[in-house]
Amino acid sequence: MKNKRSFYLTLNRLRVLSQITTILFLIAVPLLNIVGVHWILGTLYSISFGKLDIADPAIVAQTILLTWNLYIPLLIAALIPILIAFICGRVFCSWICPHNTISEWITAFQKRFMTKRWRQYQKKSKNVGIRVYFGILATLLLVTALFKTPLVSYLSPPGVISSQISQLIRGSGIGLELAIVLLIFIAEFFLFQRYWCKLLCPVGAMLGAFHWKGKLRVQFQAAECKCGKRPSPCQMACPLQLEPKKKNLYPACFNCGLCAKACENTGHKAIQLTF
Amino acid sequence: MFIASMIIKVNPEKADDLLESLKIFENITTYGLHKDDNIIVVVEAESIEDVEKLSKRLLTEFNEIKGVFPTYVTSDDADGMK
Amino acid sequence: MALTRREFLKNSAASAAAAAIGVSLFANQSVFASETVWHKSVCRYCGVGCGVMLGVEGGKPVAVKGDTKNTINKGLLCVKGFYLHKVITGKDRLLKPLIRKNDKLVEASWDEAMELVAAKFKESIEANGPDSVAFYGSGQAETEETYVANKLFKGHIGTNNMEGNPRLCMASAVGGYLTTFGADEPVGSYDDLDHAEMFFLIGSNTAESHPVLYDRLVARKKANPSTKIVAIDPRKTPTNKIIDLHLQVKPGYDLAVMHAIAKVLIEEGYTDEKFISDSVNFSNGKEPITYEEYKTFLKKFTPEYASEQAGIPAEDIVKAAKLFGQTSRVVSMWTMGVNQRIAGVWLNNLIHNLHLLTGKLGKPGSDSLSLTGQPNACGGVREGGGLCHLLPAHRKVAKEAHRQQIADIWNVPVTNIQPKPGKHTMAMFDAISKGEIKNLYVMCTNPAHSLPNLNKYLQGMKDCFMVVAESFHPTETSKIADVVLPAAFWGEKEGVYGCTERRSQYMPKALKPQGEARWDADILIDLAKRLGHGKNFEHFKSAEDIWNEYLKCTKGKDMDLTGAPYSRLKEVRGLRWPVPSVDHPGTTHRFVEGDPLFPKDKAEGRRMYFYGKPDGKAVIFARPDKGPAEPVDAEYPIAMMTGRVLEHFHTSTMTGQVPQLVRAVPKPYVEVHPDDAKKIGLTDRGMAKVITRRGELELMVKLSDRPLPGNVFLPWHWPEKLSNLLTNDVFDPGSKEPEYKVCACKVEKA
Amino acid sequence: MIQSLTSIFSKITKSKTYLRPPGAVPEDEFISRCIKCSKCAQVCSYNSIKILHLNAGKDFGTPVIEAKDIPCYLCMECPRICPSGALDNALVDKEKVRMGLAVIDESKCLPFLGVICRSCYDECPIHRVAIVLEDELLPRIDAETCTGCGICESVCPAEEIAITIKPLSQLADKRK
Repeated sequence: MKNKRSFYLTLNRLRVLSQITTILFLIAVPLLNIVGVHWILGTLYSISFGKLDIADPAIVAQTILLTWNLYIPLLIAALIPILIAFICGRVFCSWICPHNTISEWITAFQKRFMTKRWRQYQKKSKNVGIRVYFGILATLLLVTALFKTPLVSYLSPPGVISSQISQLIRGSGIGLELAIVLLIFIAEFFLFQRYWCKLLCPVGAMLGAFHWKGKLRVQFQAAECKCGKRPSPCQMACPLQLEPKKKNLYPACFNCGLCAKACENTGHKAIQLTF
Repeated sequence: MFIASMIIKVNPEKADDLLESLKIFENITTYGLHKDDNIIVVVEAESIEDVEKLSKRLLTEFNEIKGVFPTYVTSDDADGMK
Repeated sequence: MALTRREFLKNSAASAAAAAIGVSLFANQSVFASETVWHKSVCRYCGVGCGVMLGVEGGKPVAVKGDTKNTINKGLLCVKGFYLHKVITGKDRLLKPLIRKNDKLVEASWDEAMELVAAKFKESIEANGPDSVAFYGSGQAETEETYVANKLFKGHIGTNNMEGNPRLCMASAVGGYLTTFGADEPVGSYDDLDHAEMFFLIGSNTAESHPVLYDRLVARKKANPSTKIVAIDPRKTPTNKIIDLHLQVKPGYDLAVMHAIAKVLIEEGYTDEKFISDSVNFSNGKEPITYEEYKTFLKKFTPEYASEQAGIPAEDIVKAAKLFGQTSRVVSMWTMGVNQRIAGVWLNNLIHNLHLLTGKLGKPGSDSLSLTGQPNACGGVREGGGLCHLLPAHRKVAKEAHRQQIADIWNVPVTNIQPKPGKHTMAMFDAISKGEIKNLYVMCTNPAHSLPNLNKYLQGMKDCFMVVAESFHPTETSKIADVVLPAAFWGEKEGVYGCTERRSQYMPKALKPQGEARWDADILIDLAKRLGHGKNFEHFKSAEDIWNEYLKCTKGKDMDLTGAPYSRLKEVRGLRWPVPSVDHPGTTHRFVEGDPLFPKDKAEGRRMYFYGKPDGKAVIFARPDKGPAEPVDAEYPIAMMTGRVLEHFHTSTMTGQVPQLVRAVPKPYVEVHPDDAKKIGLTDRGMAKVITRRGELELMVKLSDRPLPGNVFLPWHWPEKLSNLLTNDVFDPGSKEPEYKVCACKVEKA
Repeated sequence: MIQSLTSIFSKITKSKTYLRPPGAVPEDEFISRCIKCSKCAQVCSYNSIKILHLNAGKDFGTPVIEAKDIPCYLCMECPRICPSGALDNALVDKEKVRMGLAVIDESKCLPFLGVICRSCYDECPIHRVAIVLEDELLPRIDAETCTGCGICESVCPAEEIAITIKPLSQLADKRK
């Protein structure tokens, strides 16, 4: 029984482990490259293991819009992320994306040292409408296509962070683009909580598009919910300020499972992350 | 490549304006106004003919120029190479 | 503030215009404060002897340009010479004397430094005799400087332990000239280059090591397209661009080829029999032999045999020989590829053999011309007698008459000069390692970088009391010295350089020495005074005084320079000795009519009379063929060659001061053939480890088809990767010149 | 402050022409195609390829080569790993690379001033072909075979670098 109860705790530990591993990995890749290991290359825009290329679908979409051309190898490279997103949703965001990792650390900091403020934020949780969510992505892509500007590249925090790490290690220093990411962090810290990840990020939105009505989801069974608190622990636990108990949770939710873990902590099973 | 120096005699009142206008020519370097009405310039040109053409052009195009007096011509590859 | 040439011309043009209206244009701009003053001088680098003009503005060197009136280079310079002015003010210029205290070099006053040097030398001479001190000079020092050192060490201190780095570079050529012709230095001159119909290059990368001469070959070939150029070289070099036939021999196996060429010349009837009977003797190195015996000796050396030895097609050897025989005017040129070999003297002899057999010598367009690597190896050390067995003006310490003549000029008792030759360079550094020589004075050279098999000698140099007079610090040698003296550099002192073609040229002092630097001769005179020999050096008030005393030594010798006092040298672009009088134009060809020393009475109708030999006959040598001292074997399967690049000179103490040259060739490398690289697993610009029996180096790989498979090539310029940790220190028993050019190595992926 | 802002702004708006890695498709298409993944820079053993920062303007994230500092040594590793087709994956022969064209400024080039210098000629990877020596002295570029790798630019010992690479994009109209 004990084991069963700690399932989401374990899952979350694995998730944090994956996040830290990702950051270490992003540091290790350029270091390996420098010492002559070249079978592993890339950043979170696109990464390759030997001959296997994996590319961010948002970037692929951008490239298609910019070039009006389907470059098959690039499409194939986007398949794995699409497949994962189709089955598991935006787990890239919750398990890998370094931007989210850092945001979570900032949130943890707020939760610990700025408790009041954090509770204020969290009480204002709100789910995002599908139309708004994809509307923003569509607008971004439209601007990309119309102005022939690689907007997604600028606005991909995981890509920017990872390529900055690579360049810093290769001795080219850091650039202004890191300011975009910093700006997002600062804005989120002072103005609004986590709107980037749950609403604006084109990388997440593109993955969300493939999940939308997909397999792995947070399931709420009202019958099991006993806590009655308001705001409920699951809502307080959500890093994206979503309300897990309400509909419209998707596509903004990135399946981190923290709500399920919070629910589990209360001794109930009202919220489950299952297929 | 030929390098020639010339003295341009000018109307003293228009001298400053002319000095500015001469800066537009890429192959002319000006060395300032001297003794009221002398502008010293150095012209770089592919051939002597080009130097000549340029002096004529200066005379016809600028009313404020009273005269162009070549003083010295040398060739960039006069020694060393040959 | 160096102007570009274009800017300079523009400024001169503008100044001319300004002068026309009575205005001084650049009066208040300090960089243009005065017109550039151009001083006629000689290039500081290789032995070609190019005339340069040093531009000085406000006491600072601003530019160097080629001297258009100098017939050697006609205004042309190589990239090194072009940047000479930047070397003067280079970043490593040594400005104050340094003394080692507590194992650290610290700044000291001149007086303190010189007192220490004098005390140490005195102490050692008194305790262990004069042979416990030694002098190691340079083919880059002025004749005057070497002369003063010679006078001090051989004449006053009384040791013949006086050597110079030409031992490492020209000694074999000296040996070759002396044994074959009886007199050192070339028969002809550069003038022959403009008349030759064939050039025979052996072991010389002319395009990179003597670029201005290369340009003369190019010009000759352009003027006369039928001019043929044949090269014997184990490596394809940039010189290959203009050659017609390349005999790419295995490194160290070219003696047989030379014999085979001689054999073909005789068999095909290209010999000049009259010349041979008039002016040639034959010898096997020990005793005279006859022409017939020589022919018998050659029997073994068929083109096929030579082809097998050297790894080149036999028909190419025949082709080369036929070209040599058919063309009427041939100039052979060689340099370190021939000299820095265990059989260096022999190979020199074999080159002369070809010219003697065919009589292609002593007439315009025909010469056997050894190219020198240093600007004053000929002038200062070979002629000035800066080696352990020599005295000034081609004299030998072993000859009593010679000692007497020099002792008279030096104003010392003849007993001061020891009759026994001192220790040659390799023996000297060996003695230093063994502690037999306790004090060493190094002038203008960098033995801790340039000696072969360095590991063996470095400790000894550290242990002995070493004084280094250098313009730059740190060099590998000054780093381990006990006293480092800042020496005036080129342009900061006046003096004479003598180049390859027996031409002595004057260099003016155009600048004040940087910092506290002093002229080397001045330092040596100071030392002489402090050692108590001041009396015979007091009259040296200027370089001219020293030169004039030196001229007395040359009077009546084969290298008579009496007609070349400063007053005349300052006017002309050098004079080629013998110049017995001030109205003599100098000599383009020796041993023939026109040479002031040509003895018409003795010659009796002979075209050439080699007056260095008792019967006036040069010698054709039947030398055995000999491979390298360290042939490749199963363990060390690759032959390692060393050499130079165009942009750098020797130990790069000078070229390393010029950022532009460093940029062009920034770091050490090893040239590997792609086939070898594939076998070993090396990639272009990757790292490789080159290992010999003496040491190992990690170097950047440059894939290149220049060396043959099985050979690698290392330029030796860089202090951070000393190729001389790998080279072999075996030396030619005749010339005592080490075999830098070839040893066995293995190459591994690093 | 204002000055630095305007300089940044001018950098962002100004479209500079860059030397791109070997196999780069024409500049406009290149910028559209490049997904800024940095792989070409990472695979480059010589650190020749640098990724533009946003400071450099709108082309940020794209790879460039500053031939003056570190040129391309034509190891041909980068074209084949490009995931987006911005570099031609099929390009394997270094002889076929056309990144740009070396241009000699004869007023700065040493041999044209009477100085023997062969640094660019000696180091040219398309040896004795892409740079030839007229009269064994004056370097001339063969526009047909020059790859634009920039090795010549990186070694030029002239006071001011006399041989520079004009990127392909800049040459586009000239070559037509």
